[in-house]
Amino acid sequence: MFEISPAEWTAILLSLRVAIIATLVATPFGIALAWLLARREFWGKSVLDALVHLPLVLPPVVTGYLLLLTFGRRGLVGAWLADHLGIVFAFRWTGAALACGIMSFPLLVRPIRLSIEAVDRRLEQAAGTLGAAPWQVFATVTLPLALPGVLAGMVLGFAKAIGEFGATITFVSNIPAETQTISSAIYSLIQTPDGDAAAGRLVLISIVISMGALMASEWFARRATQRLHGN
Amino acid sequence: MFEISPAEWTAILLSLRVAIIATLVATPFGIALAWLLARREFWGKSVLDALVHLPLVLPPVVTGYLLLLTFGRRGLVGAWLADHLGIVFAFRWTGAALACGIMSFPLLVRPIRLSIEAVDRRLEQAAGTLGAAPWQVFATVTLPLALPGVLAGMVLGFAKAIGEFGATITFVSNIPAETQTISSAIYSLIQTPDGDAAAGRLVLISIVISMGALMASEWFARRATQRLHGN
Amino acid sequence: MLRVDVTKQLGEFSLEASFESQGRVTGLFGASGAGKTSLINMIAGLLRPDRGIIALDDETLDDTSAGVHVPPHRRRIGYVFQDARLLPHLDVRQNLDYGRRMNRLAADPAQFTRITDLLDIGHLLDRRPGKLSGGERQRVALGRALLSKPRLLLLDEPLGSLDEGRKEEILPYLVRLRDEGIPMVYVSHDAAELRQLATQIVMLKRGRVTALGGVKVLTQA
Amino acid sequence: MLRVDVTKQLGEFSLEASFESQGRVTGLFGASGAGKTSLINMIAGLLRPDRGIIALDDETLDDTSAGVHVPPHRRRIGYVFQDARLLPHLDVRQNLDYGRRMNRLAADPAQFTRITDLLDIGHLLDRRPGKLSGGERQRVALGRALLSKPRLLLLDEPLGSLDEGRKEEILPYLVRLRDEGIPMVYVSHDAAELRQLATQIVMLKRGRVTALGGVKVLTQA
Amino acid sequence: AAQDKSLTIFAAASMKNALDEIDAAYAVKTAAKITVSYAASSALARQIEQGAPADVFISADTDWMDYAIGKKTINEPSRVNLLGNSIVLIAPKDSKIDNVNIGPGFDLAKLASDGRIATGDVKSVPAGKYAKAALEKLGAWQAAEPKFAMAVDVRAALTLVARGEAALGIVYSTDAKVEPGVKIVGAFPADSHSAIIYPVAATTTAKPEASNYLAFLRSTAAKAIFEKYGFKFLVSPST
Ligand SMILES: Nc1ncnc2c1ncn2[C@@H]1O[C@H](COP(=O)(O)OP(=O)(O)OP(=O)(O)O)[C@@H](O)[C@H]1O
Ligand SMILES: Nc1ncnc2c1ncn2[C@@H]1O[C@H](COP(=O)(O)OP(=O)(O)OP(=O)(O)O)[C@@H](O)[C@H]1O
Ligand SMILES: [Mg+2]
Ligand SMILES: [Mg+2]
Repeated sequence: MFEISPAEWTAILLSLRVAIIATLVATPFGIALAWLLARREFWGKSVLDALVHLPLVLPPVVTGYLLLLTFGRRGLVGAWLADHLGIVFAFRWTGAALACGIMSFPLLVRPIRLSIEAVDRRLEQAAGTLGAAPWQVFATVTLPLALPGVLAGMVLGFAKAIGEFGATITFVSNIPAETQTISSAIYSLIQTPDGDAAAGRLVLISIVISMGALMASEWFARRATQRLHGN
Repeated sequence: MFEISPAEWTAILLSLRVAIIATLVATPFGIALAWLLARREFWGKSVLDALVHLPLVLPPVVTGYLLLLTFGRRGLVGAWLADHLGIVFAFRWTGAALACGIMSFPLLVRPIRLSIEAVDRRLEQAAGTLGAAPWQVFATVTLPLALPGVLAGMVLGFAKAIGEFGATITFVSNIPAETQTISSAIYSLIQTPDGDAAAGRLVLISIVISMGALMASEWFARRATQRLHGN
Repeated sequence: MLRVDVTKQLGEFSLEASFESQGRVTGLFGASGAGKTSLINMIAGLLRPDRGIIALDDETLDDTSAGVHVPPHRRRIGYVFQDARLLPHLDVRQNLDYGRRMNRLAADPAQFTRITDLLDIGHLLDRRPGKLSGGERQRVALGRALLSKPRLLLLDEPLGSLDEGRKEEILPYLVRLRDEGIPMVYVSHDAAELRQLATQIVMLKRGRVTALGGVKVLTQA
Repeated sequence: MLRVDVTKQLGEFSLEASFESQGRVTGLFGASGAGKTSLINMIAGLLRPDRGIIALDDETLDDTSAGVHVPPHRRRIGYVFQDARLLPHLDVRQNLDYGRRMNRLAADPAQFTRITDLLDIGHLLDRRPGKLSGGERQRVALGRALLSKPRLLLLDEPLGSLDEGRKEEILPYLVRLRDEGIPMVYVSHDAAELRQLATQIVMLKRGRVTALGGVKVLTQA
Repeated sequence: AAQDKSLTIFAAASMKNALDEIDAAYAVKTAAKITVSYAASSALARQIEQGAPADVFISADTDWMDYAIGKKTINEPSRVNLLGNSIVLIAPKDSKIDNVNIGPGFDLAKLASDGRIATGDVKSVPAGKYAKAALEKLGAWQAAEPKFAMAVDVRAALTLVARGEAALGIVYSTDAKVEPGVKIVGAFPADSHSAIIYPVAATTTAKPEASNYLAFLRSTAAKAIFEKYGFKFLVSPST
């Protein structure tokens, strides 16, 4: 039961790489966007907000299809990126990371936004009177105090990235060693009559991975709140 | 382009019903669980936490399959519920609501938990000295102060419930007027070579629905924060 | 009668206080950091002593050796916090009514008006705490505790942020309350205030009771 | 020189204050709710006047008719808030150092030690604000403002929660600061404190300046 | 040219077990490195349209192959209608239903009584499309339509029947044979629906090696494997 084939190992490592990169790359954008949504009023804000939630609302295959049309080799953005910057998403693991990043983006942004909204502005004011420019206030007060939200967003995003396959398989297909993540491997196995045992094994593995991520984040969060509320 | 067929109307209304019921029924459980996770230490807490996140981590078809095993007509819980309480999920819209509720549960719980964790305990203590029992403190202080998180969780959950289809279709399949939501309709259309136009129309509709939900929640949240920080 | 005999370790700070007060108003006097707030937090039930006993009249509120700890909401002890702690989502009126509602007491409009008039907060009733000045907040907190009809009042520098004029209005009222029989523990570092109000003084210094007695012990300070 | 001539509406409360102070310490005196905090919030740049001018020395900080509003972090005005507002995620040392770091000033260990000694907070440096007593918090806030080397200090009842002993230690230091040339605006309702420290008094009553002049105006109050 | 013997195959997910075995045999024979991406035919056809690095496309139905040919991404002469399949009526292993004669007058609705009939989505999943066509031809569709539970793919339909959730199911015989939880209770006459065909073809960007692979798919060795999994081999095998 617990022998993991080399192909499965490849899928596991790929999933980890995809989910980690997706989460790490998406986090700064998520923080910036969360801050915009929490603290600024601007024209088109609710459209932007809706756009962020879109990957949640649409069936994943639709998001995957839209990604294929946009970032595919012949897609508008995809072609431009490939020609001018040499960045290729199509049918590469980078594309899987892009799909996972976009699918988990709403889950990343919301908790961060929530935490930023909860930061006491009087503390930010106090920092201002001590000479901190707005970006310094953000870096030294707002962001540290919103840390629990950032962690929560990252955990949700990571878990989603591990579980995502609808958009990924539609965008970059299911190519072993390049775009086949654990989730798409599970999908393939479920499609085969005798694949249930192997699928079950991979399901267990993805549970273990996410348990690990979860516990790591709880540990960080605990440390962060201890720093805040205790010594 | 914008003529909506009667069948599509049915799917739209069903989606709304499923998403609304799923969100409303899941919210009290989500609040209870969020409170447990935020405020109590108990044995098996991290297992419970992991369990909540599970639907996010697993490919939706796997969750759907597990639901089938558990809540199906011959499933452990399903059989018991059908025999003793007359509650049937299999092939019913209630099953779609169950699937959507479970799939969106992690998205519901996290923001609520985050907000509860952020509530200033000194205020809860003050309420206690005024004679409020713990459940009264929860109802009159903790919950109102965590309202932004409850709203955020409900929005994420609702959006997810509108977009969910993998677990739903696996669990209750796709029966027009009973379990066929917008998302499963979109999925079917995408699988047909000439279905893109019709799929696009339904995609627009689900975007509009979620935009509506989003804007309603923003409006509520704004009122709530005004009540908190302004007059 | 209030009996306190507790020890509590907070980081490096150790509190060991033992006193018994028959006085209707026990004045708790001591420098910043002496342990005054920690001590009344224990009386309120918000902080559990490491070891010891707290008893009010014939009721044991805390007894670590017997495992007794009455939770705060059952103590009927009103508390005016050093940092007001008004509920930000409720307006002033709701804050003032909160204790009454939680204890399911009948409304007492006469008492409500008397207290809001005394504290001069009648014009603030529809406002939320976020829009009050520091002193206004403190007055509402005082009113809130008074209106919850406690059997013991803990006051942690309740007049600290009030001007002389206002202090001189409120102090006599507190004296009257005392004379009507509501016992208080009153924290202050204003000896003059304590002289007017307290019937017994507990002097704290670095977590230890250094003097105990009538208001005359204040002159030794 | 500080010149203030502003109007501001806050709900039903209207503030209309106009004064010019050459004094090195301007004492702001007034009852609770008179508008003292609102006024110094405007001087700090945290509240924008509806109309008017605020100028410090030759620099215009606010001029609504010209659309001038210098943001708080460019004013170099230190502020000791009525409610300390220490940064909860930083320990006491980091709180004290915060202003220096944000302004990219060199460390000045001698000054640091002088101020922590004076305020008797040297033993708290590694603690977080959540574990301080009320008075300790206030002292750290005072130290933090002093260490940010401001060109004007706003103090909103900085000694309110301190005991007499401590007050009597700190006041002379503030007098010395004043004499070294750091101008201050000092909010207090303790006339005695203001008599020791202030060189000019602005008396506020319901949002209006009712008296202006030397400390002798305090006796008219 | 010996250096590039690697091929990428885009194949319908339902072919995984048969094709994995064939690829293993091909790899042994030619030392080629075969990578297969299994997904829904629709996704694969669209990916090829968007320039996916596929050499060979194996579709579960003719529609998506035709779609790909229409987009000029398939080397049309290389197309072969390689495999066939049949659809069967299944019931849970312990069902009382057995030996159903599916022909004119066949009343599926009555047979299901108050149970559900699981199949692939009749609009988008090939097996479902064939099932609907066959039932229409037999005049049983109208009555049975309300009882259908349309699954996301054949495997999901099969699971519904195996779990006893649905009383009956219509799936490919290939899938029905390997699922121990179900039994085949009837076969649809081949003339009740258009032929069930799995076409294969090389893409326009295929490497030369692809033609060797396509040839191998037509070999007797491949035939044996495909037939082992229940597919009908529709071409005369080369050696
Ligand atoms: N959680 C804690 N951890 C460590 N030390 C603490 C903690 N809470 C309080 N202290 C310390 O205990 C001492 C007593 O604190 P307490 O708040 O009781 O003082 P206080 O007499 O009320 O002072 P003040 O007049 O300044 O409010 C202080 O020195 C404080 O720093
Ligand atoms: N945002 C607001 N909306 C409405 N009224 C406000 C608002 N902020 C302050 N006020 C009112 O303005 C008045 C002046 O407030 P301010 O905080 O300046 O008083 P203060 O002189 O500092 O009093 P204290 O000594 O009690 O701190 C008060 O009556 C207060 O209720
Ligand atoms: Mg204290
Ligand atoms: Mg004030």
